[in-house]
This record gives sequence, C-alpha cells and structure tokens, in this order.
Amino acid sequence: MVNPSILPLTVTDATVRRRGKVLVGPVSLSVSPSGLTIVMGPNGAGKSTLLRLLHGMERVARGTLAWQVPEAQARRRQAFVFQTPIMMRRSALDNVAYPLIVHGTPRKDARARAATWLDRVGLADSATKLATVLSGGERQKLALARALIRDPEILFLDEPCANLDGRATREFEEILTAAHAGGTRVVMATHDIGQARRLAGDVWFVYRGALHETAPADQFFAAPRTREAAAFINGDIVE
Amino acid sequence: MVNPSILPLTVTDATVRRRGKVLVGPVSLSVSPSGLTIVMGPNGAGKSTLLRLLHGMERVARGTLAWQVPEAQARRRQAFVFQTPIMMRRSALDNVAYPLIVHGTPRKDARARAATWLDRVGLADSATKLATVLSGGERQKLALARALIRDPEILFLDEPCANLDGRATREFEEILTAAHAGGTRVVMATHDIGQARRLAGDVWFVYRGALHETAPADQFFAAPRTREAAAFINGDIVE
Amino acid sequence: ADQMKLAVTTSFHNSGLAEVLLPEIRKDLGLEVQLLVVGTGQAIRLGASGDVDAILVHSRKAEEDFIAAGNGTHRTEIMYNDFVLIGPAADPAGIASASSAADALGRIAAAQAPFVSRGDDSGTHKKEKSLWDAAGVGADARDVAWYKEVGAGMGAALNTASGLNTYILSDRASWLNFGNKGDLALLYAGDPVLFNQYAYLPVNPAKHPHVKSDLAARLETWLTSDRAKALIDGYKLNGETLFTFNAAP
Amino acid sequence: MNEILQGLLQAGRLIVTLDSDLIEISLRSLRVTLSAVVIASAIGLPLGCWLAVRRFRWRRFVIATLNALMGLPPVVVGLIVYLFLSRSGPFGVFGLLFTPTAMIIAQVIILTPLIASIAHQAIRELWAEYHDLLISLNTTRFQRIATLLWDGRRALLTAALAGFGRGIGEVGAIMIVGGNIDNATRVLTTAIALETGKGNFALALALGFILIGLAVLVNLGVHSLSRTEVSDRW
Amino acid sequence: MNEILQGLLQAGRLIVTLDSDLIEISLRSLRVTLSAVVIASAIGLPLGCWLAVRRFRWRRFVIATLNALMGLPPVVVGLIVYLFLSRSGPFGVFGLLFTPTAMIIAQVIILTPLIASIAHQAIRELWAEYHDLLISLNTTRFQRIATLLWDGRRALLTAALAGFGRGIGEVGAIMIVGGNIDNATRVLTTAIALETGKGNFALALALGFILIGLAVLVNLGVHSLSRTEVSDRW
Ligand SMILES: Nc1ncnc2c1ncn2[C@@H]1O[C@H](COP(=O)(O)OP(=O)(O)OP(=O)(O)O)[C@@H](O)[C@H]1O
Ligand SMILES: Nc1ncnc2c1ncn2[C@@H]1O[C@H](COP(=O)(O)OP(=O)(O)OP(=O)(O)O)[C@@H](O)[C@H]1O
Ligand SMILES: [Mg+2]
Ligand SMILES: [Mg+2]
Repeated sequence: MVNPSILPLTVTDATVRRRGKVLVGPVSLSVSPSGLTIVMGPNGAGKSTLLRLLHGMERVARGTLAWQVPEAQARRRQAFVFQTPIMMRRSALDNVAYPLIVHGTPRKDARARAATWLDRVGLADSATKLATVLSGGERQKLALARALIRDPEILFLDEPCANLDGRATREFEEILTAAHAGGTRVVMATHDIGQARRLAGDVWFVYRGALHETAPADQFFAAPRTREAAAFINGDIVE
Repeated sequence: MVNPSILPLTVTDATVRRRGKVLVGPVSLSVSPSGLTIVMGPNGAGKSTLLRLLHGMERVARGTLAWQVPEAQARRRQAFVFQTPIMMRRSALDNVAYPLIVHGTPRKDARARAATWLDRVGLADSATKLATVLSGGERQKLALARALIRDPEILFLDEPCANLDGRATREFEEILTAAHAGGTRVVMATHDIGQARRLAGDVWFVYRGALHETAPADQFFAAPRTREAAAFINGDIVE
Repeated sequence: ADQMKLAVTTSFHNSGLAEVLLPEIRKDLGLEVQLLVVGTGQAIRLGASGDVDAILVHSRKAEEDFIAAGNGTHRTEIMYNDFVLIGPAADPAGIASASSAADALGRIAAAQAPFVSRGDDSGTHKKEKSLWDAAGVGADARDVAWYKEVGAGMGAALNTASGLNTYILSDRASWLNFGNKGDLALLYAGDPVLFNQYAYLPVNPAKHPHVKSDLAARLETWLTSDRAKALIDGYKLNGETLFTFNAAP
Repeated sequence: MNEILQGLLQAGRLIVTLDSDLIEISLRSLRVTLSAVVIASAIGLPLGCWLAVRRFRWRRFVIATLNALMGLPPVVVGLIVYLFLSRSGPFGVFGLLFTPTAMIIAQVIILTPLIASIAHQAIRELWAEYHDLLISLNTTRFQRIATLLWDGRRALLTAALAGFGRGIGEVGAIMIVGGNIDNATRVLTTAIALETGKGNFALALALGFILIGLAVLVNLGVHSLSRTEVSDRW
Repeated sequence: MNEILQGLLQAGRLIVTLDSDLIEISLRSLRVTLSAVVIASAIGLPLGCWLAVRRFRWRRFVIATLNALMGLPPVVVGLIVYLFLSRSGPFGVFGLLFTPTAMIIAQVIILTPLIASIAHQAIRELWAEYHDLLISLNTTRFQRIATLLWDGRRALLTAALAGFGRGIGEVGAIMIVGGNIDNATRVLTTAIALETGKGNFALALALGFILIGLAVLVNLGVHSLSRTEVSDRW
C-alpha cells in the first residue's frame, strides 16, 4: 500500500459509559498491524461494545484511541460487520455497491464489483431482491460482502456466522482467511469455539466489560490462564 | 390439560408466494402432538418461512392448515421465537410480562412471573434495562422467556441460539428439554448440527422451499436418504 | 348584565365609534352589546338566520329586502357618515378638483389610473358601483386591468390600495382610523351622493322567537335618544366629526 | 419594515405591563386550542394507529382522503359548523354559536385529520417493527392499537404538537363560528386579523410574536416534560 | 343546512359546466400551492433530515421552535411578507406585491417549517436504523442526508403532501399579500372567504367542496404514481 498503515492502534484506558454505568473498560491494548484476533466472552460481557469502541462508534467517556494516522483518515480504511446486519431499503446489489459509491467509484463500476462480491458470498441469485426481504443468513452474507468490498485495512466482525449454514460458514472462513492473507487485519467476535480454534491467531477474552485475558490462540485454548476463561471454554458457568 | 389438544396439525399442499415467486411449498405434513422436530437446511431454503407458515403468519397462496380446534383457538396456544428477536420499547421485564398481560393476567402477577422467567434465562440483572439496549445474546434469551411464559402447547423457534454463548446454549437446551418433557411440542430451526443431534426427535430437511426429506433424527444423521441432505450434513456444497 | 348580539359591518367597526358607544350603553341600560363584525351580506345572513338580535348596516336595498322577507320588524335610520375618495398623494387623475363624485370617477377612468374596488357586494361596494354607473362607466367598461376588484373588507382593501398606491372609495371613518396610509391621501369628499346612511334592524321575533327583541328594542330606544345623538355627533377622530345623527326621535 | 421593530417593541411592552386584555385573549387562545387538541388527539391518535394496523380494501383511499382533509379550508369548516350551530340549523337550540365551545368544535374538525394523518405516519414504522410479535402473541386489534399508542407515545406527541401548532394559529374557522366578540370569543388570531384590517400592523405583529412565543413555550414545555424517558432515543 | 345541499349541487353544476372562472382560480390555486410545495420541500426535506442526523447543543430547542413555527399564524406571515414586499419595504422595487409570486413566497414561509418538522419525524426512525451503518461507512453528513432522503422518499412524500394540504387550504396570508384581486390573484380559498363575507354560503361551500375534491385528487394521484415501488412496504 502506498498509504502509511493506520495500524497499530493504541488504546489507553478507554471506557464506555451509558447512564453512569460502565459498559466496557478501562481497556488498554494495542492492535498490531497484522493478525487475526478472535474476541470471546459470555453474552453481555461487552464484546460488541469493545469492537464498536475500537471502530470509533462509541463515545469514549475516558481514555484515548490512537491510530497511526489522523482519526479521519483511519476511519476510511476500516470496515465493520454488525451483529445484526443493517439492510438499507434497496436491492441487495445496491446495498453492496453503496460503500463504493459514497466513496467516489462511478456507479457502473461499483455495481459490477458489487455483483462479483455477491457472487463470492453466494448471493448472486438474490442481487435484485430488496435487501429487507432477505433471510437471516443471506443478510449476514450481504453484510460481509459490503464490508469487504472496499478492501479495508482492518475489518471488525461481530458474530458474522451466527445464522450461516455449515457450507456458508466454511466459505466465509475461506474468504476471511484469504482477506487476512492479503493483509487485512481481522478482529472478530464469535461464540463458536470450533471456529475460534480454526481461525484465531490470538484471543481476547472479554469478561464483565474488561479484557480479562489476552493470549495467542494455541495457548489460550490449551491452557487458559484465568479460571473464567477456562470455564467459558468448557461451556461452564462463568461466575 | 382440560382443553382438547390443538394438535395434530395437518398441512395440505400449503404454498407461500411473494410477488409471484414460490418461497415455500407446496408442503404437506402433519405435526404430531408430541415430539421435538429440528428444521434444517441451507440459508434461504425457506426454514423461517415454513415455521411462520405453520404459525399462521404467512398468507397461504394455496393449500390449507387444519388444527384440531378452530384457528382462533389454536393461535392462543402457540408461541414463536423469531430469528431476529423483536424488542418492544419497554423494560426487559415488561417485554416478558407483555404476553401475560394482554391475555388477562393481572399486571402484578404477570410481572412476578416475568421476573422468575428472566431469572431462569439468566437475565435477572437486566430486568429494568430498556430491551432495545440489550446485547444480541440477551435479546435471544429475552425472546425465549417471552415465548415460554404462557406455557404454549406448541413452540416454534427460529435459530434461537445463534448469538448465545456456550453456557447459555447449554442452559437453553435444558430449558427446552424440560418444556418438551412437560408436554410442549417443539419445532425448531437451527444451523448447529451438534445441537440438532443432541435435541432432535425427528428432522425436517428443507431445500429450495420444499420439505426435501423428513426422518427420525438418528436415521437422518446416520444415513440421510437424499444426496442434498448428506451434502448438507457434511457442510458440502448443496447444489 | 343582559347580553345581546349585534352584527355590524367592518366599516362601522373600523370607525371606532363602537368603543365609545358600547361602554355608555352598558352604563345606561346595563346591557352588554356583543358585536359581530362581518361583511354586509354575512350580517344580513346572520340576522335572517336568527343568530343575532339586530343588525346595523348601510345598504338600503338589502335592508329593504330583509324587511320584505320578514326577517326584520322594521328599519330605523340612526346616522350617516360619508364616503371619500382616496388616492395617491400625487393625484395623477386630478380628482381633487372634480366637481362631483361622478366627475371624479370619470377622471380616474379617463386617466386609467389604478383603482381598487372592494368587490365584495358590501354597502360600500354597492355605493361605488352606483357611482361608476352615474359616471357613465358601466360594468363592462370596468372589466379592465386598472380596475382591481379585491374582494375584501374595508381594511384589507385599504391595505391593498396602499400597497399598490391606487385610488379607492372608502368610508371616512375607516380611512381616518387606518394605520397604513403609505402615500395615500384623501382627495375628494363632500358630494351629497356620498352620504352613507346607517340603519338599525331588529330581527323579527315572529320568525325567531328566541331573539331578545325586548333588548333590541331597548337598544333602539337608546340609539335614537338624545344621549346617543350627543355621543355620535360629538365623536371626533383627528379633530374631524365622522357621523351625523339623523334618527327620527 | 419599521413596523416589525415596532411590533417587537410593542410585544415587549404588552408583556411586561401584563396587559389584561392580552392575558385574557391569550388564555382564551390556549384554552380553546388545548381543549381542541385534547379532543382531536383522543380521536385522531387511535384513528391513525388503527389505519396503520388495519388492512382493508379502501385503506389507500381513506389515507389519501385523510391527507387531503388536512387541507380542509378553515373557512369551509367554519361555514359548515356555523350552518349546523346556527339558530336555523339542527343544533341551533343549544345556543352554541359564538361561544368558545363552537370554536372548539370547529378546531376539532380541523385538527383531527391532521393529527390522525401524522400519527398514522409516525406509527407505521413502529407497527412494521412490532407486527410479527403482536400478531404472534395473538393480540386483539384493540390491544395492538393500545400497545402502539403507548410505545409510540413520543412520536405521537409530535402529532399532537403539530395539531397544537395548527390550532393556535388558525383564524378562518373560529372567526366565523366564534364571531371575534370582544371579551367573549376574541382570541389572539382573530385579534390579529382585526388589527390587520385596521392597518395597525405593529399591534398585529406584536400579537403575532406573542402567539409564536406562546407556541414555542408550549412546545418546549411538552418536550422537557417528556424528556426523562427520552434520553435513549432522541 | 339546506345550504350544504345547495353547495353540493352548485359544486356539481360548476364542474359540469366547466365554469371558466372556476377553472381559472382552481388552476391558480394549484399553481401557487404546487410551486410553494416544491420550493418548501426543497428546503424543508433536507432540513428535516439534517436535524435528524446532526446532534448539537440547541437541537431540542430548534426542533421545538420548528414545531412552534408550524403554528405561525398565516396572517402574521402575510403581514411580514407584505411589509417586505411593499413599495416602502426593502424588496419593494421588484413590484412583487399582489402577484402570485408574493403568494408563493408567503406560502413557502408557512409550509417550510411544517414540511421540515414532519420530515424530521419521518426520518428519525430511518436514521435510527441506518445510523450505525452510515457512520461505519464513514459517509459525509451530506451523503447521509442524501441517502436518508432517497431511502425515506416514501415517508417524505407524506410530508410534502401534508404541506400541499396545508397550502391549498390556506387563506390568511395569501389574502394579505395577494390581495384577492379578481383575474390576477384570486384563488379558491380567497374566493371562498369573499363569498362567505357576501353571505353567499352555498357558493362558498361549493368552492370548498371543489377544493377538497382537488386535494383528494392530488393525493390519490401522487399515491398511485408512487405505488409501483410501494408494494413491499405499505
Ligand atoms: N444503553 C445502555 N444502557 C445500559 N446497558 C447497556 C446499554 N447498552 C448496552 N448495555 C449493556 O451492556 C452489556 C454489553 O453489551 P454488548 O452488546 O457489548 O455485549 P456482547 O458481549 O456483545 O454480548 P452478546 O454476546 O450477547 O452479543 C450488555 O449487558 C447490555 O445490556
Ligand atoms: N418478499 C420476498 N420477496 C422475494 N423473496 C423473498 C421474500 N421474502 C423472502 N424471500 C426469499 O425467500 C427465501 C427463504 O427465506 P427464509 O427466511 O425462509 O430462509 P431461511 O431458510 O430461514 O434462511 P436462513 O437460514 O438464512 O434464515 C430467501 O431466499 C429470501 O430471500
Ligand atoms: Mg454482541
Ligand atoms: Mg431463517
């Protein structure tokens, strides 16, 4: 890339608060320029909030986020797949083309590339459907295509396979691995421990709004350092 | 139960159409009074549509649904957990109490029972939160509590564990098994083959809008009759 | 206090005389007169429907029809004021030196100077039309661009005339009380044909038994009394007398 | 132009001196409009919800008519109400003509379609969101409407406020049925029309500014009252 | 009462005989109102979106004011426009007073807050839905507004139609700035006011019915034109 990398991202003591309650933080961490991080943790632990925080979508009550480039520039090279995919009231094709169009790609080119991406995620047949009528799995596929189409430098994914069938999950993992191999930094939340094992380079274990344990994947799954992480991996009660 | 059972439900040639395209059907099947059916199939195959059809939420273009009691009565004894949980703009507690309140339970009793249910699904701490701020997994837990609180005779679930963590999934399965043991008929769509193996009494395999294969669970997983089902179980390309 | 409703035309209300008379009536008779300020046609309709107890208007023909239709018991002339011709201070048509009202209008027509007409069939409008006819400018001759029928009350028509800087026929009271004079000035007045007779018509209790005919009668007695005469003749605006009391005692 | 300044000054003067006439007609304006808004909301809000919830053959036509009725010319409403309330009309015996009650009736007719139409549009999205759940829970149509009214109350407030805005500035209808009688049915707007007719623009503007100020105050008041439960939404 | 019937009959008669005066003033009504709606929508719709998208300190206050401005008494608007356009006013040189243009200007002032306010409320929900996505995609504020305008076009149509309704029935302002001049600035509503003042209630009602009919037609027309893309939503 000609542009200087936006990574590493350095987070210092960042805290997200709502109505006086701390949802996440204080969190301090560094997101290295390459790698595939899996974020795990119980429901309501704050995984989504943490990802949104990194993506700059949560107002930080305290602490700072520092990219290698100014915030405005950094924003342009990120993408996010939300836990509940947001469907614009347009055709599936237009949904995927939208990020390109708003960033200046001519409409025709954008549509052509969107069509390619729809094909890759297996939605070629649904291109002209209104996105709002898509099935749960189809929505997640669309959201993935929409996030990847701009070839982001860092990609956040929030449980992107929750509604995918077996084959689609496999294909998703292939696409993700390819993107990662192509230099995209990936940070992904998932509850699927099998998938985490398959993909993770390192793991962040979120617990009660804090980054409870971070470790390389093999180490985390083989020998978690904290009691809570161990319980979580076993599907046990994390108290 | 003093009331006559609403089951079995007999479906004859039911078809759901949208804009001239057949989404599901024609489907003919019978839902026996007891059992735990798992609905499987690729993304966009029509699982959600089929469940909604059975629940009476889709206009049938052709064909009939026949319960053992008049439609109006049958509607009262069903519950549905949607693939994307619908959160009313009220507290979590009020969301769960709502079905009781609209069916005549005094507000106080309803709230008390709702609190019990929130506790059972592990949301006791979130009772006073506005439901719309809940995390993905918390929403699914809420939806489950809301569906079970009226003790339905038949319960439809559309990928209810997609966003649940390992422990929550296990607890969910316990609750479901208990309900089933208590006489609730369960029809559930899931993509988690492990879960399907654990829970299924029988399996409906949906493929391209049709009921492609139905079989007792052990038989289905051990030796699927159709090529497509076999491929699906292996996470292969179902073409 | 007793209350009765009296429908009056905008030109009467704009004169400000009502604000002098009503408190006195209240004092003398213990009667609260509620004014409904409406167009002449509407005032007559209100009377015909029995929605008011009496009307005070200035349109003789319509008044006589009102009595003939049995809507009112009788018609009592109370007072008159006069109409005046208003126009741009520069007076492009030169009406200030006209010999009569008809002559003045004739000059306006000849100069094709813009003229605003009430155009609402009110007493003032009817008077204006009769003046035009007298000046030999018939209805067809008035269907031209410089003759603008605005279809509005006296005040609104004056506003329009002020905005367009045109000639207009107004009653003197409305003109004197009017706050938005702009470039306009009073250019011609005094021709006896410009006199404007106001009459009081109580609504017929035989047709509308609920009307307060006793109160209407008391008010009529008061309006024709010397007390009213003194107040009406004595009412001055900018030092000018507006109304002349002419009720038969 | 100058008049606009004078109007502002005069408005200030009227307010600081607590002009008693001004207070009287302002209070009457508020009373008439608020009563009308309450009644029109009681009809219009459920009606709007009902139109969102119910599907029937003529729905599109009813909605278009409702939208069109938002444009009911006030003068026509005034006339029709007048004809009904007139002594020679069917309800003449009640003697309501030229009373604040008559003005409220006319306003209700004007405001109800407006409130219903805005409510309908506000509730449509909420219904789209709740549709599946409420159908699945086998609620009655009445319960659906009640639920939407309750959960959509903040958006519906806007509908009621729009009605208030429309009502407080209305003059055509209440002039005809109220008669603009001093000390009885004169309100801010009819007073403004009266002063305009006299060419007293400064006073008319002063009253106009006071009216707008009143409307802003009511809006702010309602917003801040409903604020507590808002923080998560707006 | 009788007048209502007569009014209906007369309306029918005017329509079947294609009364030329009626056609003229109806067309003028439509022309003035549609022009005003188009201009007011061009300002109000983006403004409403902008208010939904943008968060700033005085937002609540601005919204309350906008709501209050929906209640701008037409007479006051008329007065102010009159003062600006009158020959002694700042824009007097253009000679716009008592022309349809002046009427359009006054209507735009009345309709813009209304349209903006309804648009704001319509777009709020859509923005809540799109918020995360559009923020995440790093769109500019302008793009967000454009996207909301486009994807919310159906709801915004309602806002424009509400504006049309309000405009076509409006009389106070256009009477003052238009002057209700025969053959030049007379429109349906001012004609109605005129006939009412004359006591010609039946004719006034006839014109009123025609006006409502016109408004219904425009609403139905717009709805059916926008129908094609609707089937999945309404
Ligand atoms: N506005 C808010 N007010 C109060 N609590 C909130 C608010 N928003 C979120 N929360 C709470 O913050 C917690 C963290 O939410 P988050 O969505 O980050 O969880 P998560 O780890 O992604 O869970 P899941 O696995 O279920 O998606 C949840 O308990 C949620 O209820
Ligand atoms: N209104 C509609 N118009 C056209 N196609 C539609 C419409 N509604 C749904 N569909 C299509 O019908 C198919 C079946 O949808 P359904 O939600 O039943 O799938 P599903 O089996 O539940 O998939 P998933 O596992 O992804 O949830 C999908 O391909 C969807 O795009
Ligand atoms: Mg989450
Ligand atoms: Mg589905």
